[in-house]
Amino acid sequence: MNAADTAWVLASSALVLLMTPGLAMFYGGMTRSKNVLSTMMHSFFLMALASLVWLFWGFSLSFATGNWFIGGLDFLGLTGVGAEVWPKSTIPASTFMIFQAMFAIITPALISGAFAERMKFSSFIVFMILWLTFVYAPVCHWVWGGGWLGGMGALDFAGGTVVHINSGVAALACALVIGRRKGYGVVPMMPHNLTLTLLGAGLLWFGWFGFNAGSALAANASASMAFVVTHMATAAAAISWVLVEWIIKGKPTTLGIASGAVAGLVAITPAAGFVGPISAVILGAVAGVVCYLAVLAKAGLGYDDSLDVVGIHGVGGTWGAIATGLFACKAIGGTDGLFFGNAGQVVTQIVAVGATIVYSFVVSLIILYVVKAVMGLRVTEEDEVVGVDTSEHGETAYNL
Amino acid sequence: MNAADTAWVLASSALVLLMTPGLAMFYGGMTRSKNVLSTMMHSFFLMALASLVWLFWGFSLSFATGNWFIGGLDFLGLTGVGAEVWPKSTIPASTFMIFQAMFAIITPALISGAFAERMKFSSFIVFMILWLTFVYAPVCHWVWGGGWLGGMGALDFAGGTVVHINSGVAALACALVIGRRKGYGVVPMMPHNLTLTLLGAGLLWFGWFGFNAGSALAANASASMAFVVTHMATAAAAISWVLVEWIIKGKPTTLGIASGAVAGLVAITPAAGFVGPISAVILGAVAGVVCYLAVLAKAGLGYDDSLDVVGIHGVGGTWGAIATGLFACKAIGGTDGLFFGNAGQVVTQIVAVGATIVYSFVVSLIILYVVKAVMGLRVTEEDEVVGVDTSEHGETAYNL
Amino acid sequence: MNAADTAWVLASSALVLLMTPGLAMFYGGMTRSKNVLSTMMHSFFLMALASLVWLFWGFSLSFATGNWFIGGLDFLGLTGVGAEVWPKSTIPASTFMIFQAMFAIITPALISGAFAERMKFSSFIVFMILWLTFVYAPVCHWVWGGGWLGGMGALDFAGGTVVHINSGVAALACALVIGRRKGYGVVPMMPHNLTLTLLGAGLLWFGWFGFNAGSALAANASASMAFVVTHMATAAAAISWVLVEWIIKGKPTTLGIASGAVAGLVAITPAAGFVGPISAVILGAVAGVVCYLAVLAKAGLGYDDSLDVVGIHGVGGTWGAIATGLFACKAIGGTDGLFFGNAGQVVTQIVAVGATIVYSFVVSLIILYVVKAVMGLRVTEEDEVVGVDTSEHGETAYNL
Amino acid sequence: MKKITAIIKPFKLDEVKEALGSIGVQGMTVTEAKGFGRQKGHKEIYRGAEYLVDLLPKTKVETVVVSEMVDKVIEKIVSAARTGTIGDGKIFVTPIEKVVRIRTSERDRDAL
Amino acid sequence: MKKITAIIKPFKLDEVKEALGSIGVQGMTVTEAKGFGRQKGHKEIYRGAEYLVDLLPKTKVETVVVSEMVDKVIEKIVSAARTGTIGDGKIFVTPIEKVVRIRTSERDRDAL
Amino acid sequence: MKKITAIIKPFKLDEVKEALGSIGVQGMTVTEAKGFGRQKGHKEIYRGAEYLVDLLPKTKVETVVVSEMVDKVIEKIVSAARTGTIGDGKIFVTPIEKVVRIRTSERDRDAL
Ligand SMILES: Nc1ncnc2c1ncn2[C@@H]1O[C@H](COP(=O)(O)OP(=O)(O)O)[C@@H](O)[C@H]1O
Ligand SMILES: Nc1ncnc2c1ncn2[C@@H]1O[C@H](COP(=O)(O)OP(=O)(O)O)[C@@H](O)[C@H]1O
Ligand SMILES: Nc1ncnc2c1ncn2[C@@H]1O[C@H](COP(=O)(O)OP(=O)(O)O)[C@@H](O)[C@H]1O
Repeated sequence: MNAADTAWVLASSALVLLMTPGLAMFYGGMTRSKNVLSTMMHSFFLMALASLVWLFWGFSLSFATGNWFIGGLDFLGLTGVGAEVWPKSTIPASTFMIFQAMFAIITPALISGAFAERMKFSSFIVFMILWLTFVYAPVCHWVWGGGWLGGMGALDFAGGTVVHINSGVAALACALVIGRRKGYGVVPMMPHNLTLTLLGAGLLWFGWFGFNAGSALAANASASMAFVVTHMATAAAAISWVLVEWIIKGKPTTLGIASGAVAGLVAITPAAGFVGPISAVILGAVAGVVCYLAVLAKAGLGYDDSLDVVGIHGVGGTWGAIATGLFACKAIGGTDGLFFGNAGQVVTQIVAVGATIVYSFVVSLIILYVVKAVMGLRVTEEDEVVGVDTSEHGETAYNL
Repeated sequence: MNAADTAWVLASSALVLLMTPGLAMFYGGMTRSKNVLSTMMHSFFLMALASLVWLFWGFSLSFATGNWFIGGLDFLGLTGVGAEVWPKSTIPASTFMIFQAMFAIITPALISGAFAERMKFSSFIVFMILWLTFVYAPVCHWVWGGGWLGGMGALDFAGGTVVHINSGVAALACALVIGRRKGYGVVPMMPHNLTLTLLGAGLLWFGWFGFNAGSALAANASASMAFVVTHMATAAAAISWVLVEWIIKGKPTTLGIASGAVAGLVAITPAAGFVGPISAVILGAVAGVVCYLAVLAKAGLGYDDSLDVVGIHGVGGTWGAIATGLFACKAIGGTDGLFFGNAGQVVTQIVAVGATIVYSFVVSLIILYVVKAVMGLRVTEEDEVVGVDTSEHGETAYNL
Repeated sequence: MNAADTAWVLASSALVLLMTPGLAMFYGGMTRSKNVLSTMMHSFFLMALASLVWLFWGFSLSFATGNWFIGGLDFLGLTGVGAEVWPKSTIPASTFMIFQAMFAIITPALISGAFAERMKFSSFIVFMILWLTFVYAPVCHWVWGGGWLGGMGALDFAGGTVVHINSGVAALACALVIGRRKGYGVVPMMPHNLTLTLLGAGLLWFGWFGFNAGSALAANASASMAFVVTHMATAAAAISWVLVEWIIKGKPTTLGIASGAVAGLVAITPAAGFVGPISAVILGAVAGVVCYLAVLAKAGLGYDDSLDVVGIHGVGGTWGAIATGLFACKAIGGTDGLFFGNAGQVVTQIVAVGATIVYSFVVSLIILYVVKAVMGLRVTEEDEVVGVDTSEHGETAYNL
Repeated sequence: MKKITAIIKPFKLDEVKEALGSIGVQGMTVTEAKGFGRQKGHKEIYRGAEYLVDLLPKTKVETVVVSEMVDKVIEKIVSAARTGTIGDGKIFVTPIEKVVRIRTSERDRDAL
Repeated sequence: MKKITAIIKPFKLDEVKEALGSIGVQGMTVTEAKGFGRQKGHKEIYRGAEYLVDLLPKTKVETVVVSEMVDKVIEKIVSAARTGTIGDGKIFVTPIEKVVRIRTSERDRDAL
Repeated sequence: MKKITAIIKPFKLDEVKEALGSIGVQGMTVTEAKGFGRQKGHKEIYRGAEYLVDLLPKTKVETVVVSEMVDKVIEKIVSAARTGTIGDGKIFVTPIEKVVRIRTSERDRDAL
């Protein structure tokens, strides 16, 4: 066991945990004030719920030795996940497990932006337990736990497929099945508190250093470069988003810089340990533009993905995963990508992206239809008008 | 000196420092908007005041060699607390001292929830200087500084007795002596900004990893397991609080999840390095229910502990300290508890709890009566109606 | 390469990054609500902009081998800044670079407080690119990159001259050239959200441990002592500011404690690795009083430095740099100062302070006049009345 | 001239604004309010303490019009703001004796 | 019908609401306001800059009632809202010409 | 007695307050409002979705005065609140039938 690596991964675990309250602020600020608590509740409840799912069966299904599709049952209830060193690392198994737990929290929390302002809380809970079990655990196993995607050489440093494509695609399924918010496109639905959203973006940027540089599982040069490219891609995406909206809509906005930064963070995630700083800037700059356009396109496509999970995590994650196949550079880590002479890596990346999209979308849909049939997904129209904070949680956010 | 351990304890110190602003948000959001600044001021002022008390005499009285009751004077003004390694650790004395300083900040800050919305600021300062000297320093010495409780084998990994029982009991004394807020039970006293409270809860959860896992004083498997059980107990308590209020009151609330999480963090604190994950889940789940019921009971008992310090820190800390005697497992750290065949440990824990309760309550009462006699504790009724932000601090929180 | 030191400096880099969102909150809360987003945008945009400037040429101009005045071009685009160990340290060059990048972000962000509520956003961008290139990079090179001030023995542990004097003096130039806000001194300009400011102060305090203790570039006793004195000076300054305003104005305020804490953090920055705890308390206590008086004096001097960058960073940084020459103690680090028998160090410090003030002021003025001539600095009067959030960014912070 | 004050459900504001615009009402002033009436409130729960919230969010729309318009305005507001459920709100009509446009000092009808 | 507008101290709202309920007043509309009057304000200090805050938080309660009720309503409000200290507020009575209930289009007395 | 209601631009509040004070108006009640009128609004953009914000921040100042004062009060408000640009706002005058001071139960003129 290496103490320095353990210190770094424990610190990173704390940083990744903080991303979920950060997300709660980021999302909460964008809703109308009558729904902010409900939106924040989604994230906070998952901090608790996903952790217990992880402890009891999620970690085992993801990381215990199993087959190409799913992990085994050896780690149920965290049996045997203690002080011994985790294979191919220098940190205790318990450290690896808790670092990974934080990813299992934030991934479903990301999805919740899609159905903000109208989801029934009880159905939310049931959906999330099923989704963690039947979507998150398998996909995580495929990529990191010994499953087929990792085996085939797909590169995903910190979760482009597992976290972002996965959540973005599930978000699309949610938006389609739950339907649009009452009044969508007619009554104005402006963010109620952008200072909250900016705070959230700041916490996400901060915490993401743990997410990406922590994924090196060691305090080494790989972690350091992952940290650097995470920062630089984010910077580039934040600026490119703001510039493109400045050109198209005439104003550079703070919601734009917050959104662009998150788009950059998403896109660099799979590439973090594999690309250099200049590549990261290009990757990030493209992410800012592409995600902005994806968000703009939503209006035309007709579904109501309340807080743009599809446009940012789905599209940004997909771009990032493919770009990893373009910009990866063996000198930095992993294998070479297309621009360094290995065209095959792009194909591998595309297969990984495609498989994740199809699997996540189909299984998310099935879960949604089951939950809808059994208990319904939406609050009543009257409750939606009053606001879900009051109707589902019996609270009001502000009494200023 | 071990650099990795030093890195980890320094990072943990920063995390624990952040808990106090986190507490300021957590508490501030629950007050009425006319008193939010005053409540936040309590926490922020203690970040400064308790640090200086610690530097000049607090650390010495807690940790210099002394007798069974109180430490010596060798470290007054931090003389000799520098680069040399702290006994039985691998970190510089200065690192140990500053890590402990953060505990001396948050403990009195916790108390301030009891007298929120009505305490005179000058009396607050005097009370806190006396309390840190005559209550915190001795109790800290008893448990961690070579005093009688540590000597007798009481287990307190990160401060269940020193921090939580101690502050919870002092809070009860404060609530009793200062009396109820004007209008308590008659006019509605709703939280004015739950997004602030949720933010605070998020920062507390994040910072608490430093509090508990940092208490290992090393980046080792013990720190890692402390981190894991801290997280899992918190998850369990957050859920159990929400479920029990859902059953009893009909709605799952965001204030509930924030409160439940804090209850879990409190309860696991003494047990962090000594119990395994499943025990932590049970310990946390019970904490969520017990603290919820304690908070409910307040209405019947008649005192006005504004922000439920007694119900959460007093009761949660007591449960945690006793549960440490039940669930402790030598294979993980410390000694075995009742469920692992060592019934005596529960007795030791109960003695430690009882001694802390009695000492803290009696001495806090004495200090309160002295301050009350000399300078009064409460603002005038008129100032209370206007709000203490304006009357004590000449400020208004919001001009939106 | 030392993994523990790398872990510590990476964690510190994340902490310093968080200071800029913290600053955004700290500043944003003090503006009127119609300008909060614009103020926060300044900080967030610099997180992106300064990073790219740093990547492409800023780091090279600051740290590549050059002459007494400016660095060379070897590191343009971060060429060759990778896994190899950075000279005279034990961490990868990429880690050193990214740690320093965070300083290049926060320094210009600090300036933005001077022209809050009236600066044209496009001019802001151009000014900042020029300022980072022609002011920040040279001064950084002088002190830390092999330039003349470092060579001459000026002590600046973590950026008293490079960051605080530099930004404070540039802020004065900005306030003078851009002119007062419409209605300054006539209509009330109260902070619109002090809870935001307090949150920001909390995040700054937290992040500053990375700033100062991270500047040791290792997880050693020097880092530990830098951490300790940072905390203690801040505590002392927070209290001294509050006490002096209590005496002069009759009330202890929360904006006062936040401001005092920042003043203490600023003043201890150059001294952090060189002084002991008692010296730190004196240094901090003086900083709180001096900065408070500097802020009071502003009213008499007539310029409108909206958020008191001059009074806090300029004056606090100057005091800190000189005090380093007084209190420095070789036993702790660096060389001895006046009070330890080496009067010459004060002279060196004064030369460093003077040079930075003159250079930064003159070059900032030149840049401002150029930008003003080419594109103007201020929004129109009408836009200022409506608020720059709406006029420059097309957004409203709150729809509560 | 008359002032027509309508207390409506907040989410109906846009429809009311549009309806008034369609008959040429050129100005109005809108205030956030809380209403108490037949519509029952909801329970809020904070750590077990229950509060009955019976002051519900309403929007107050005030528009001053010439007397001839009053009935048409009322009709338009009613049809735009009605949902048919309790709490739809009320319309009050009060006399206005003078109107002045600050910018021009125009008076009464000219000032509307 | 008359509209009774009471400007009161905010913390008296619940008592006023109860007092009105006790005499059968079935509806009211409440707005946050700031009041300026004889009651002196307080000083606020932000980094040494002092501001005199003389606009103090008040609550405006408006209730439209049949003319016969006016005196009883006034009396009830006065006794519920009085603290005896400066700043207790004022009550104003204005004529109301028409009332319409949006939900049902009922008019005047029926609409109250 | 009359109630004078002025809808003004928010940043003019201090000047209006001062102007009224200068002619001895001893009380007023101020409310935040949003105004819709000739003044054009602005566009807001959130992730590409554009909203026309045509309800603009206004401040409503209400003061009840004896009838003789009405013209002087109007004149003072107009000169203090005017900027000459669209959106300066309006003044409305309504009759007041009764005034009561809650603290003392004084009535009408005595209550002002
Ligand atoms: N007598 C009244 N005076 C002033 N406002 C009233 C009065 N009655 C009702 N209101 C306002 O109208 C709103 C709707 O009234 P309510 O009785 O709930 O429903 P409805 O108008 O459908 O009968 C109330 O919330 C209140 O704001
Ligand atoms: N002439 C007036 N017109 C409108 N509102 C008034 C007037 N005079 C007083 N008010 C309102 O009544 C409140 C209380 O008035 P004040 O003079 O402070 O105390 P009191 O009513 O006890 O004499 C003021 O804050 C203001 O809101
Ligand atoms: N008929 C009206 N009834 C009520 N308020 C009005 C009316 N017309 C205008 N207002 C108020 O006056 C404000 C200014 O009106 P506007 O037409 O924009 O400019 P101006 O008064 O300069 O012509 C509006 O924002 C609105 O609050």
